[in-house]
Amino acid sequence: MQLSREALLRAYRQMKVIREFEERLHVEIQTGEIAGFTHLYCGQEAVAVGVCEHLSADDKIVSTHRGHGHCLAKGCEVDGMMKEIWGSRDGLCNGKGGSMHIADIDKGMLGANGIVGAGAPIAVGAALAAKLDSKGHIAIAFSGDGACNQGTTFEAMNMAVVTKAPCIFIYENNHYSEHTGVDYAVGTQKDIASRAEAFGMKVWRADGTDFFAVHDTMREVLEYARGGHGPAAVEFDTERFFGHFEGDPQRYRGKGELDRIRETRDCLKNFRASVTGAKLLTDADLDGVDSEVLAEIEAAVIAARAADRPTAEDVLADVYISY
Amino acid sequence: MQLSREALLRAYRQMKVIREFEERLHVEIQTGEIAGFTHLYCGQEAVAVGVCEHLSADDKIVSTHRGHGHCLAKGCEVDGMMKEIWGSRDGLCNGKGGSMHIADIDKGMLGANGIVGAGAPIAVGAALAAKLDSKGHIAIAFSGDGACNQGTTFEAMNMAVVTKAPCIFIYENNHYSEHTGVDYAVGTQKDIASRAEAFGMKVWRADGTDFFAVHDTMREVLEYARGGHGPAAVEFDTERFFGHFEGDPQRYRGKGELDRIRETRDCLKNFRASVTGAKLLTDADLDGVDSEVLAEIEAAVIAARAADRPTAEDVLADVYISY
Amino acid sequence: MAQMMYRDAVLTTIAEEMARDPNVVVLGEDVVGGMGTAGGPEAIGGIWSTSTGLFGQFGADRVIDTPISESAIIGAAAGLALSGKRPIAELMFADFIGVSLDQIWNQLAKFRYMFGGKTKCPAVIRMAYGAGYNAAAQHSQSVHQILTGMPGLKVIMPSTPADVKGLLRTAIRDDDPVIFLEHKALYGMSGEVPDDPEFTIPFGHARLSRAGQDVTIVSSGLLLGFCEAVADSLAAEGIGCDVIDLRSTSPLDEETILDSVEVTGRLVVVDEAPPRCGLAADICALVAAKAFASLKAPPQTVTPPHTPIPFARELESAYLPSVDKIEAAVRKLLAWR
Amino acid sequence: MAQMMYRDAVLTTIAEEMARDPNVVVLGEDVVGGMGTAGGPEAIGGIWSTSTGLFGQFGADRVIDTPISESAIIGAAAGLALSGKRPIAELMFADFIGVSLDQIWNQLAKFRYMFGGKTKCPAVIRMAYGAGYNAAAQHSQSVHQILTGMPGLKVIMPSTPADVKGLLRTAIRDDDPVIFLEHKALYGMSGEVPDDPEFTIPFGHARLSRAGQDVTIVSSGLLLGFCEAVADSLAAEGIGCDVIDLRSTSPLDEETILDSVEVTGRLVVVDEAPPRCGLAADICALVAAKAFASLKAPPQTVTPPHTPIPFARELESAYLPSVDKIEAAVRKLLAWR
Ligand SMILES: Cc1ncc(C[n+]2csc(CCOP(=O)(O)OP(=O)(O)O)c2C)c(N)n1
Ligand SMILES: Cc1ncc(C[n+]2csc(CCOP(=O)(O)OP(=O)(O)O)c2C)c(N)n1
Ligand SMILES: [Mg+2]
Ligand SMILES: [Mg+2]
Repeated sequence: MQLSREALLRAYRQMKVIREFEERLHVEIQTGEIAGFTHLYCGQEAVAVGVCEHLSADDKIVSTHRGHGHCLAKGCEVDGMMKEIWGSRDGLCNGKGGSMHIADIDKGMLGANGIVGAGAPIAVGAALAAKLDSKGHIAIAFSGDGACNQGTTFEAMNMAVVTKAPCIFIYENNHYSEHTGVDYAVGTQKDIASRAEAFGMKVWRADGTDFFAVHDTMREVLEYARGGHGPAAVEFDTERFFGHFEGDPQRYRGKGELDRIRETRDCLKNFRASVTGAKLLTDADLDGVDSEVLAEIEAAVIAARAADRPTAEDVLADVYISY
Repeated sequence: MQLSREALLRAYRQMKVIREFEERLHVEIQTGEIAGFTHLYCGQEAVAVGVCEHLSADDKIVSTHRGHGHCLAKGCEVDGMMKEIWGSRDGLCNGKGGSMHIADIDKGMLGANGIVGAGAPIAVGAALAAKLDSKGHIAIAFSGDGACNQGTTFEAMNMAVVTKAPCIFIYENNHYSEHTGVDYAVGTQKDIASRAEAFGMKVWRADGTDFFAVHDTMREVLEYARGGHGPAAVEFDTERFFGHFEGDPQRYRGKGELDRIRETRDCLKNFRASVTGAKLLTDADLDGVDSEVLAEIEAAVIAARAADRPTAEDVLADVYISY
Repeated sequence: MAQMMYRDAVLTTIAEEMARDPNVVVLGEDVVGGMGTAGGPEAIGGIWSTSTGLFGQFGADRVIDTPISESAIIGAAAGLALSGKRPIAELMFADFIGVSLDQIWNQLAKFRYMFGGKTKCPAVIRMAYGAGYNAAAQHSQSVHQILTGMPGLKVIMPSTPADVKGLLRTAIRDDDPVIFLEHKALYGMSGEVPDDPEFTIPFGHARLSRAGQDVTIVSSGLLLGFCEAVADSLAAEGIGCDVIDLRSTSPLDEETILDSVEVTGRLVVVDEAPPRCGLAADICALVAAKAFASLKAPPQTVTPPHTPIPFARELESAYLPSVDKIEAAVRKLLAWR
Repeated sequence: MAQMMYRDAVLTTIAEEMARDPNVVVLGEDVVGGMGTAGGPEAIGGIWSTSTGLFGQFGADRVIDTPISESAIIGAAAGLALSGKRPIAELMFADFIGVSLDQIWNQLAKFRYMFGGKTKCPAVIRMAYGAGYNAAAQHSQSVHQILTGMPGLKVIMPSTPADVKGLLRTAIRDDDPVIFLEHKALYGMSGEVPDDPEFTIPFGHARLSRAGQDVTIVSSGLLLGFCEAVADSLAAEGIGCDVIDLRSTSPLDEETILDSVEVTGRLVVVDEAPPRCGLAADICALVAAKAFASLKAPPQTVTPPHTPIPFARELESAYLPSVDKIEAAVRKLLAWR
């Protein structure tokens, strides 16, 4: 199905926002200004955007420790996220959560999560809520190739099948869990999707660095899930452009691997090539988006630096609603 | 492969011991003399015996809440078990464990377990120990059709495949987890074995009420596992003759189901029919075993009733070796 | 007032709240029973009979029978709560927090705080706890001491059918995650229960079940009855005991405890959890810190020993606090010079 | 004596014990790193660099890199221990007991007791705990208070490189399950470490790191250094503090604590766990019960508040006990009338 010019520009913009958000963090983190653990989503943008472009705020997603891309794609404000990562009291979580715990419930973003594999059961719950409301809404659990080995993820898949929950399990296979290769950690002789299929789900596979592949696949998957057929799973083959965490020596990479994936597996480059090739958009269109986005990120960083800091009293707030 | 007369008599005796052990407990429990939760293995004897007849004390097994059959088949003494279930200080676990926690490490029986799904990871550890010793020993995790939905069981299967641990996952599908049917609780469209296969294991299936089917299957499975090919899984279709726990109303059963399975799916009846039919053993041979076994169980109950009771001081013993 | 069993107080309160609020959802293992069997649904209403009939009344979307997957059960409750529902999840045995703690401790309990106060998480996690059934080391444990130490959770421990009613209703209507601990040895306890469908008991308000001037005894659950028995027998000798039923351990009603100790100057905390880092120590430390001047004798604890829970009858009863041990602790306080 | 970092004390002790005893096995996530990658094995030696080089030295059967499956990791350690091996399992972060508690609490800790004392279970579970990294609510927690309450476990908390050496060696050679807690903010701490390959420190013996007559301060881990700083600055004013480094919370060295309080009559417990049912309350209750007569003032605790751990720098440092809060608690005790 052909996307409108607006849809294309919007998709590109979303991916570009994630890319520049992360590239900028990568730089800022070196200065030591940003505290805590930060995991960059750079390289996987086509997955988050190709999925979330189909969703409304009533559709829920649950994310991972590598959550910035999912948050931005689901509609979290760049400003509020940047302030949160800077630990400002004006951040999306008042500086309480930080990079690994960004959430925006009103947007249907039920949280990044520091516990690998914790998100899948939560997504099943959100899907059961959607089923109860029977308005065709769904819930999505983003998981990595490492998270798919956690018992909670397996339990969630079986529970979703048993309860016919409209839950979509999206496996972003970026080939590594921290420093370990997927070929080692996932024992199955086939792939992650096949293992999910054996749980009794319909499964799909696609190239996670190709926005159009992701977007077209998700159109089918969502039609299926919204149609009351129960859960589904999708495996996207994608790439992580940075280390697991900042400062990761990345000794697990093959020679020239990073250059190769930056060169041939960059979802933004590929998107540009195909839309300009097909004369749907011009380089000028896209360059325009690029400079807008860069300006937006720059502004967000400046705002985050200047934003209010939390105070000691804030520690005690928001543990309970009533106690 | 043809079993010797001695082997046949021994196998029958083992199954009969389990059967009469459980039938007698079923009676004794009514009197209220036995404390705690007791889950009877009656109906599944061919699995425990068909598996354990192949094992030495250096092969390890990890059992479940329904563990009496596995314990007896692996060589735990009738006497010590009966005393344990009666809570005597002379019991196999000094009255500390009871029905759900019977173990005999020297016999390679690493414990019944009250936590559904807890056994599989422990068996992987025992298998890794065997791998390290590389003497061709293996470890077996017995699990039910309900336990196979627990995250720990899934994690264990993947871990065993990844580490090439000589671990055999035996799924005793008796069609129920407490009051719930396997067709509901196990979401897979196929069967438990297929789901295990998707984890990257070789799998087998057999009729768990037919001793010979179990025994022949396990010969293959053990040859495979001892041969250093990594883990394997087997699904045995079997029957539970009693309720989940004593006093279970069993409303989940179909009309006449209990009579039917007692009639057509009784591993002892079937064993007798085939060995006498094939003229390998006579009814007289088997009747002889029956009366010996009944006498042994009777003696064990009398001994258990008369055995020493634990004292208050015993509570404090054996928490630590040194503290 | 109706006469009702503790277990029925659980069931009727859930049923009433489900009828009142369509967002209330029940999930757990065998809460329906018979799913996928020839016998059909409702083979059992939870192994404690605390959900009997709910499936028939409210249907499969609101009474969800689950596989044996406790992490997924609690996780699903968390997701339901974040999505505007009011899940009531059942763990058959409190011991099963072992296989589901992350979802309770790192997820449910922390969402509101981690998300900057921008969400609520109205989930009730019910679980049967406690010894007395000779169910041995993995099916008899108390867990309130573990969960009370986890900020973000509320921990409720009713000791009577009436308290089940009032506290469970409060729990279901509460917007924070609530751990609701039901003592398995009390399910069969019968008592008077108010009929008022709006009867609630606020959290953090202990109940004074016996009044006296000489000693303060703090307890809850099964052991509360032991404490009351001791208080009654000592009353005959003219020794007066305040017996405080905590009802909730988080929030804790510090005021009632401290007010009592300021009068009596003597404290015994009787608790079913193991002694180390337990609730008994928690309350003794509170009193030592905040009522130091009024203490006439060292605060005493009566708890099980630092051991797993043994199986045999003789062992389990020696393990549990007893009327004798409680009375001995009281007399030790009175004899203190 | 060699100068060594806390993290290297962990690594070298493991390496020495593996060389000494072929039954010692290491397992955990990324303890090798690079498995199944183009870069090949040993891409990293555990994210805390506490297993660097072990794979090369001892091979894949004794240094086992695992998938992200903490329950299976601890369960495998339990199975190895029951099969005559001496596993050392690593949980990257102590917070991950949430996804593996059953295997620690209901399995490892209880085997010996449930099986009537007929087995031993020599497993060491290492984990990095504590705040100070702005790692927020799910990667900064202390868990000793939870595990100390679980009978069957030993819980060790070294505060210096030398103690890591002596205590970890004892842990690896111990026949009971041992929880070995490494404070992540101390990994870079440097100190003198005895060279003797047989240097061990027995469990249950606290270390007196400062001596004084006026106040007893009990602590461990990162906060111990804060307490020492307070003691040193107060010493300049002529105020003497005993600073007791617990080293192990289970077993607990009651004697050293009680002896000190009998002299000082004043107690401050400084602990990183949340306040409710925590270690600070546990020790205050112990002292209130067993040293009541010698107490001159109410036992004080300095702990974080009853909240999850916040992310932002300002919030985390306000959350943690500080030198100022510790000093204030000491002065409050001295001022007590
Ligand atoms: C329960 C748990 N175990 C381990 C970790 C440490 N950890 C954080 S991210 C990660 C790797 C996750 O790999 P994957 O799921 O592939 O996601 P990716 O990092 O590739 O996005 C690990 C092991 C954790 N946060 N939680
Ligand atoms: C973690 C955990 N969850 C739930 C239970 C309660 N329980 C005990 S046995 C059982 C059913 C197990 O079914 P299955 O694995 O098929 O074994 P079977 O009883 O059929 O032998 C359940 C739910 C438990 N003991 N442990
Ligand atoms: Mg990955
Ligand atoms: Mg079954």
